[in-house]
Amino acid sequence: MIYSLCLLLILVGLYGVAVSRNTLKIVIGLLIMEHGVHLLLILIGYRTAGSPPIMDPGTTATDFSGSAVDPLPQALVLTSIVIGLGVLALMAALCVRLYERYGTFDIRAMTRLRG
Amino acid sequence: MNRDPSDQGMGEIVRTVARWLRGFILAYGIYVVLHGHITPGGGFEGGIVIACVFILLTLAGGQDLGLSFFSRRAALSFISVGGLLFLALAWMGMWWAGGAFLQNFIGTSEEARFSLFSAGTIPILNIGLGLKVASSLFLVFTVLAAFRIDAASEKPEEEGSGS
Amino acid sequence: MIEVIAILALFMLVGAIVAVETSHLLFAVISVGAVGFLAAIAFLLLGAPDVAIVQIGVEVITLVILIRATIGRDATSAVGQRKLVGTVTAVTFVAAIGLFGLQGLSDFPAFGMSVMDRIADAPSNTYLQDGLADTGAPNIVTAVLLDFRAYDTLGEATVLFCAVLGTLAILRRKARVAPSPNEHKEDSE
Amino acid sequence: MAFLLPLLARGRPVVSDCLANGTLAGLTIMAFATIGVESLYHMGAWPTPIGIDLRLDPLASLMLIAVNVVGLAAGIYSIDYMRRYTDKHRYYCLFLLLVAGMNGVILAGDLFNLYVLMEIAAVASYALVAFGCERDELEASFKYSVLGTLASSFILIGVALVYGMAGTLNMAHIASRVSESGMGPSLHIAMALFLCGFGLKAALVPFHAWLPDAHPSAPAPVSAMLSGVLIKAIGIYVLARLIYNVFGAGEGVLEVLRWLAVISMVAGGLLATGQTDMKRLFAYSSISQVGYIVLGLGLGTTLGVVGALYHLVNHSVFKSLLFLNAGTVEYATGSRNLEQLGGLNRLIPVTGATSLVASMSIAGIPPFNGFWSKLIIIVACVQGGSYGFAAVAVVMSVVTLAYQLKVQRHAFFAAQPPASVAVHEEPRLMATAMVALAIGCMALSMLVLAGLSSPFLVGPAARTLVAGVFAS
Repeated sequence: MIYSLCLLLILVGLYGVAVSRNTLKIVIGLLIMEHGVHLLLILIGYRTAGSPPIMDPGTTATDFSGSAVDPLPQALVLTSIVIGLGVLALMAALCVRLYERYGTFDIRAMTRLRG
Repeated sequence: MNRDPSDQGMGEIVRTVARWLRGFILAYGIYVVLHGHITPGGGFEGGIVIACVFILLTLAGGQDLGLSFFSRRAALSFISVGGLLFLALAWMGMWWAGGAFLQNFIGTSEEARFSLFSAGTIPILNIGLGLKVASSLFLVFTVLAAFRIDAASEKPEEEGSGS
Repeated sequence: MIEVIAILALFMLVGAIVAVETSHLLFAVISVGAVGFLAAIAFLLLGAPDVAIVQIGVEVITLVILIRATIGRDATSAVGQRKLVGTVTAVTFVAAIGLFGLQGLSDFPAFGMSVMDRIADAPSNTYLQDGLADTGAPNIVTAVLLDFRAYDTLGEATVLFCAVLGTLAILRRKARVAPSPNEHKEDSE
Repeated sequence: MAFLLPLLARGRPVVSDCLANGTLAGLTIMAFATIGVESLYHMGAWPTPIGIDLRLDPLASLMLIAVNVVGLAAGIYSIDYMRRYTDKHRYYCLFLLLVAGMNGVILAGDLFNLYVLMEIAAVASYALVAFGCERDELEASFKYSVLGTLASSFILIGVALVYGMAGTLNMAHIASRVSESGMGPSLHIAMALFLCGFGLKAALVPFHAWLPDAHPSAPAPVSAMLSGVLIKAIGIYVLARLIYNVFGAGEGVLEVLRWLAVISMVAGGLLATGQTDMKRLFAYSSISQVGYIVLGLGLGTTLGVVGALYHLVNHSVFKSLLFLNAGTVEYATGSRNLEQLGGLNRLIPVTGATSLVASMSIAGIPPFNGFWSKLIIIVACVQGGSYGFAAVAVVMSVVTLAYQLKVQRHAFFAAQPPASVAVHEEPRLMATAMVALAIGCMALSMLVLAGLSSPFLVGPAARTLVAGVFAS
């Protein structure tokens, strides 16, 4: 089933977050998870032999609503992609700043906080 | 300002090509924003394309070239302008047109369908969104890219208090 | 159709595994870029051109930001021998979640059976049916984004604004006003 | 229309203290104006399943008041406190976005909208934790943002599954869909994902790792916001809404909640006793107190929910007060290590007095509000027949008393060690904010006079939850 491939993608991202010892690779793991979720949403919105939800001047509303794929998940994914980009920018800034402080991306070097 | 060599941008060829391309990509970005309600595209898409133009210029020609077209201060004010345009329309729907917050209050006429000026507030919202997305992304990029270069110098930060 | 998507998803999976497993940061960044572009192709095939455009654009910017952040720093490699125990624990943990998730998906509707086909009063039906008449926008995704659910978009623009402000705040040169003698613990004698 | 005002908090041209605090004060007045109003607002004038709804009911007004009062106090406090940092206008911008995000989450009537607004609050808080740009702060913020993003991803997967099953995102519609068709495996997975995601945001024990780092690292007014209201507004509140009003409280979910609560209570409390850093101690104590709130919610009875909500409001007041106290101590002496402090009662009397009030409240000493809310929760436990949980709650209350006494003794009462020399008076505005919160504490204790089983405001809010799923 196609959804399980999405699930696997998400799990690979989760695994990456869990085992990585490098701040940038943790960010990459989160990115992979995000891709998985977006793909899942778009797959949920698909209908067999569907067309993009953009009307041509010729078609009638009834024909169109019988054949187009679901527009709502697409809107959600658009929103979510841009949110993801914002979070990514923030985390990249954190990584860069941490690098400046510690001289490395390795989280094993960053152990000021414990407990 | 003392720059490290990698910030001089790339070779002459890349720089020239980038200069040729910038007009086309910019025009494409603006087209995508303006036709967002008719064809695939919209504020997000076009905004990202426009941001890419300036990022391309920055990568190809170095910080100075990129920032000479679009300074950080300008980017910050564009972010605000875009956001405020969105909010202003939202409030207008409520107070001026007497409807609800975010109501699409400009009429949508039957005959104007599929033309540029149809769909009420949607194109205007798209423009606001495009401005905001483009300038935010460019700003984030330049700040991130410039951080390493300026970290050593003690020059005070270009203050963008116009937020 | 489902086969094509499955193949794309498999490629994405391979890219993701490479990205997670490689010890070279630049490879990792490039592989995650590949995953993103494959996702964009999948979106295009699945009837979502809007999302595909955004995905490509965002992917370009992501790559530029990440490469800009990696190159020229560190030796771009994330070495260091991993502890076997840690890896095994993580794999077991993730696999357990996966099995649990697969079980849960058992009553999920089959691929291609969209919400509109199953539920008559789903809002998506209304969007498709009346979207053009109500908003005047033939691109229903835009209509949903900027009219039916414009509040979401407002919120999303705010998140972006927030992230920009946060980035500016984190990367500002001096965080504190000239420290007074008792500012830091180590200064307080 | 009052409930639209949270959007104003996007106030961009925030360059002065006045503007920011004016906005916060306006928001607070708006929040009080919502008492007793119950309405549904359709964004863009689209009818319910098509557009996005804002939902205002007694529970939402209760939360709005808590968020905005604490926000106002923290805002006033920041005027003096944030002098030490650069870029104050950006701080205020982010602070207002944080408050706006939380208000939005409280009013959201749509699942995806809730996710978006939660991200506003979360992104603002990641940035605020790192605001000082020191090593600790950056590291804490990175940890927090990784776990926070993970939580958001879980929640988004949950939203996707719910959408796939129910075909709608409106909470009331999902509720009616779910009650028609029952909970299938997919919805159980979605529920588990929500539990993980919002549990991470609320710092319940298996998911608490970020909190003791993030909360102490932030500037004091931000810690007060994070610990006082953020974990509740985007964690517990949403969880309560989803469990009670959307999915219908099943016995299984409640059982899980109760166990999570007890683990949080015990682990948080025991870890708190071992701390010497004042803010870190308070952070662990937050985990423990969140345990109480969730225990009350997990009981599923009206009395339990009343106790939980009452404790939630109490906790947001006294915990933010404690964090502001810790901030003042740090401001005055430059240290928050309990072993280096002492005798502060004579030097900063207002802080000493207000922190005494807060400590006694949190420890559950009779006349104060913490006592009443804990009492209600414990009585509800006994009524529900779970004597074990009641016993644990009583024991943990004693542990709370122990570590709060430790703070009082070391910081405020003991003879002053020679180490801390340069002690400043607390500035007047900081003192004002703290006194206001202390008065809030006292006022909340008075609420019980209105009837133990359904105190003012809290009663209607609890009924909103116990009434079951939304009628659409």
